[in-house]
Amino acid sequence: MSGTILALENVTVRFGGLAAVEAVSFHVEPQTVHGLIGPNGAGKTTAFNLISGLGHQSDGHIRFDGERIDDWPSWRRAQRGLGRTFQNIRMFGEMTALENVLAGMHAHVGGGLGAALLRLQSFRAAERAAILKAREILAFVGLADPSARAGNLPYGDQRRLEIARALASDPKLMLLDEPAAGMNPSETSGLIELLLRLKARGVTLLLVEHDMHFIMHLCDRITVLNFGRKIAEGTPLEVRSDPKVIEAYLGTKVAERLEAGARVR
Amino acid sequence: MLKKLTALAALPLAASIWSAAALAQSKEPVTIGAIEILTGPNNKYGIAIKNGFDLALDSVNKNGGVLGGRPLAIAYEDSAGNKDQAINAARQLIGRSKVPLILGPTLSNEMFAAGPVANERKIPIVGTSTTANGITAIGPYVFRTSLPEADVVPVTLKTAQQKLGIKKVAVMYGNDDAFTKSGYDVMKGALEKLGIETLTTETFGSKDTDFSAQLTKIKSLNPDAIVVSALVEAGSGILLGKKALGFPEKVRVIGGNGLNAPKVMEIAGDAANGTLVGTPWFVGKSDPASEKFVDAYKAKYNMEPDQFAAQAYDTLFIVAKAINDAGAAEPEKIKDALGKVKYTGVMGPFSFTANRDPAETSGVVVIEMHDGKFRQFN
Amino acid sequence: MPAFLDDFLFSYQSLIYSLGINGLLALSMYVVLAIGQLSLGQAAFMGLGAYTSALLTLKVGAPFPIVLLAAMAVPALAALIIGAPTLRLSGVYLALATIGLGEVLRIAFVNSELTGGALGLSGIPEKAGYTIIFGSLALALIAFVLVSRSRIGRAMEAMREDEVAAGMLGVDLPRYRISALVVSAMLAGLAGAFNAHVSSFISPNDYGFDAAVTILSFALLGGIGSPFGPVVGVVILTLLPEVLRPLHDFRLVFNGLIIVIAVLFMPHGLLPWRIGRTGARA
Amino acid sequence: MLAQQLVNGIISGATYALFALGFTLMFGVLNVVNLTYGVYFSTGALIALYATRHFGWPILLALPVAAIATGLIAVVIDGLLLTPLRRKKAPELASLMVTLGATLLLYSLMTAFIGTDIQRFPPAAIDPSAIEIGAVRITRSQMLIVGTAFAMVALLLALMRGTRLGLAIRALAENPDVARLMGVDVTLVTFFVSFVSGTLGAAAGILIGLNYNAIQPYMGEAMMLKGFAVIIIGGLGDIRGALIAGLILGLLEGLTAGYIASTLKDAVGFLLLVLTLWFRPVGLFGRAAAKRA
Repeated sequence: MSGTILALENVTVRFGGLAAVEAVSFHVEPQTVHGLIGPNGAGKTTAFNLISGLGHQSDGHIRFDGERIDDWPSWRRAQRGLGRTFQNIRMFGEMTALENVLAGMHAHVGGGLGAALLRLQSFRAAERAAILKAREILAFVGLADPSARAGNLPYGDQRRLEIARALASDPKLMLLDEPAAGMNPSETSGLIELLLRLKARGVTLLLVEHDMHFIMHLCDRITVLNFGRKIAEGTPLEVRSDPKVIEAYLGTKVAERLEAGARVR
Repeated sequence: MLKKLTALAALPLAASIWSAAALAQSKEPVTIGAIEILTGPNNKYGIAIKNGFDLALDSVNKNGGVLGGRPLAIAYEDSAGNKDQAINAARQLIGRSKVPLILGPTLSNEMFAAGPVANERKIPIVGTSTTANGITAIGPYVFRTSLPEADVVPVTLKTAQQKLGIKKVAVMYGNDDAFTKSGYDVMKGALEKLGIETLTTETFGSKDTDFSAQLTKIKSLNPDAIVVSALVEAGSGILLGKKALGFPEKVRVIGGNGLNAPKVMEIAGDAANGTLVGTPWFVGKSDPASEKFVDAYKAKYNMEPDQFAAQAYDTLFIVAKAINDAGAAEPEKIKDALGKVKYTGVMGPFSFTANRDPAETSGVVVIEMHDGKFRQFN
Repeated sequence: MPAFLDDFLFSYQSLIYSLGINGLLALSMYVVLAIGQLSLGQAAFMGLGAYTSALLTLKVGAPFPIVLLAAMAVPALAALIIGAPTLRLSGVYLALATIGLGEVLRIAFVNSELTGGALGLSGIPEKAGYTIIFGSLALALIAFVLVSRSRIGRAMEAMREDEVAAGMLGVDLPRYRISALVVSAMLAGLAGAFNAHVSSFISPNDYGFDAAVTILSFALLGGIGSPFGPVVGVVILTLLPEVLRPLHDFRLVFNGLIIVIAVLFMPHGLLPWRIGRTGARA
Repeated sequence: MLAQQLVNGIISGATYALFALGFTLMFGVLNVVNLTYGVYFSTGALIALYATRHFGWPILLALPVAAIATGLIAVVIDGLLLTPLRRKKAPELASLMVTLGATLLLYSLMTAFIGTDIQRFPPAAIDPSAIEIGAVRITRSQMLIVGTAFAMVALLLALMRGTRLGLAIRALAENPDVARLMGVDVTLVTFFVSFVSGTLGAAAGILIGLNYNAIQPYMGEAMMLKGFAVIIIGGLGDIRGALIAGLILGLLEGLTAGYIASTLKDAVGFLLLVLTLWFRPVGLFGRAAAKRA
């Protein structure tokens, strides 16, 4: 056991002639919260997509739980214990909250076509067990009404439900893409509390987030990307005082302001 | 004042017509069924047929109807050219309207579907436009008054052979359509029988518009004529394509029943000149009964009748006669009477063979397209 | 049987049969739509089933159960062949490829002596009846309800709502896609076999593009929230033109309008009820 | 015979290409397989037919007017059917389905009003003369088709590569959201592309209708099947690909009918289509970034 759950080794991806991620290497220790930060366009979501199998790197390798997963499609990675949430929530809006979580258990609930058609005793037992567990997960993330239609839930609850759904697949590593985006401060502190409880449950977290307070409060280790390259790595304290990071963020503050101005226009 | 006078003068005439009609209408009508394509892409056939029926029906009822004064009526069902709808129509005419006889359906395809239904219930069904092989083989209750291609095409080819000295031909047919395919089968047999050499056989789709590849190949083989089994659309396209490729003028197109339509000349223009087709009837036929029919048809519908209307027109008289001969509106009796009926109409003398196909082929004429009109060739 | 009932059944026999057969076809469309894919090859699969079954009955004289099995197996094989390359791609490719399949099959039927070319096959004995047609429909409906209320049903709905998210939960997307297409082809093939064995005559042009679109309109009118939706769509679209005669002329206009309205304004169809996805109470 | 067969192939290939251009443009930029495209083909031909017949317009006037009118119809249909779906960010299959329904609706309405009878341009509309070079004959309308097909491809490529509008169109094709951020008026450009596609479809319908002189509402439907083959073989959205795939298809069909068997003529296209899907789903020249799910 190497002691790492996820390792990126010199991962590069190019779109057309442009490298969105270039020779990035970092690894995530089990049972930690690892942050991936950087200014807009730094390649964070691209990196997430590579890790979860929604895109494929042009170069380099990704190891997950000791295995090279470069050629694995996303569902296989998910089946092996890689869960994720999305920057813009991707809910199954027509389904109830409970069904969303049950869908999350897909890889673990038993029962093939035959069992479902024959309604075997074992099938019904498995379904019952799954429903119990799903209710427990919903309670864990703090959602009260399992039969609410997911699409009708308020924004913050949808975030929680998406986490519950990812949690239901019993992941060894969970990728959270800007989980606090669009939340008000009280929702954010609730989320921090939830994520800490997750960590306590033994789930390793890798998260992308813009909210610095959030990151510094939660993360054990942080990797900083800028323009597709890794520019720093370390504990929150180390990263915060790294001149390269400060420069990157200062530079982009200006850029961000410019961009915001363009949007208004 | 003047108006009143003319109205008065017209009265006795109107009364005499009305009295016969009133007599006929006082009794319960005899209703027979008809399944034709009244809507959809092929409704031009169904509507011509319906016109022919209706014109004949007027005449039958003006002359006292059937079975001693009962008016004859037709319950129309639309098949829209769809075989499932044809089956539905046949079932409803038989089961619900309880008709003793069905006219139609329009297409051979529809007859293959609806014919077995009528046959199973022992209701005679009389096709007026179904020319494919094997129609009457469906069963003893299936009749047709239309000359099958098998009777017409050999006459056309033989005439062409005798008058034009045709020895070798190229054959083209639409292979995705039941009508044109069965026309081709007949052509193939007739060509073999007549000892005409077939240089090549080319196929096309009924919706094709481009025939240049096939025609180029045919041109390189130098045939005396091109024998074509196609519907109007593709047939016209072939004639236009032939002209564009600059075929020698003496290379004629000899068509099956599908090309027997004025529409071909309308679409292909002078590219259609010289095309030969055989037909059981055509509008320029010099025959008093036929001319009278054409005049009446023009007066009622303001257009020229085609062979489908003529066949339908004759068929209704044949059926009316069979009902009278049967003495009752009962399917079994009508069926037996149909087998024995003898009638001379606009298409010439008519009777059924033992296999319920038309017995007489003497009415077949070969006609030639010339500057937008058909003219007699033989 | 009293005479009036006999006459009634005779008059409306093919209509009643087509309710059952169209029901199976609508369900075959439902399986594919239920995972967010679109197949325009349902008429082609139906044609394959019809021809396979008719040939086995006419030329081989095989017993009817064997005929039905074969009528499901052959379209299933075609679905595998067409699905394998296209299901790796975005949904549009499957839709286009299945249109292509329809054309290829039509050309094959038209050009083959065995299938009677454009003349089709006639004289097919009437072997299917009310029991087997509606029995199959009922069985298929029950099976769909049972499957809906299981992890398979949840995965299917998840795929329809968001394929990427479903994949991130470990749903094996290609396997689900190909399985749905194969099941769909089998159902359509079965419907085709019934169609051939109640109408005595089949020809290549019965299974064209218009038929495929009509099948789609069944499913979209009824809605795909539950397997009952498409069947409701069938009942309406099969009976309405019979009840409202004037509608006959505009049948296709109507079908087209239904698809447009369903996609734009009523994504849930006429039967908005959505089937639950849990297989037990707890 | 070979020379004439090759010419035949190029002519029918140009026909396919001309038809497929607008279709593939619509797909490439707007990301919809817009099945109403076949309707524009028919509509253009029918409008031009009406104009020449009832107003006695020369074809050189009727063609552009009918093409522009059809382009406007295409814009209206896009606005009614596809814009709401884009706004909802509906899946691409929804747009395919809605255009499928609309196509059925429009064809049926057209036949309900004008029937399915073939109609033809007045004989004076076309110069029927042909040119003979050795053993090869080619009519003027055929030359017009081939010329137009090549000219349209050149024009479209120039528009896409050499103008600001082309840049905006390409940006829209890549990503509508990014294009919006770049300051592209997405609605306007979308309408422009619909307009150009509709115009191209109509022009193709008129020219092809002139050549075969057979015009009826369903003429577009038959072309659609070939159109699918051409745009998939050429690569969805690839203008150059459409031209080359059209020519390949036309030549292969002609040669198959001429030298192998005319029964296989129609099968060639679909065989090519299936092979493309199996081995090179991005099309002959498609970029590696195919729309993989």
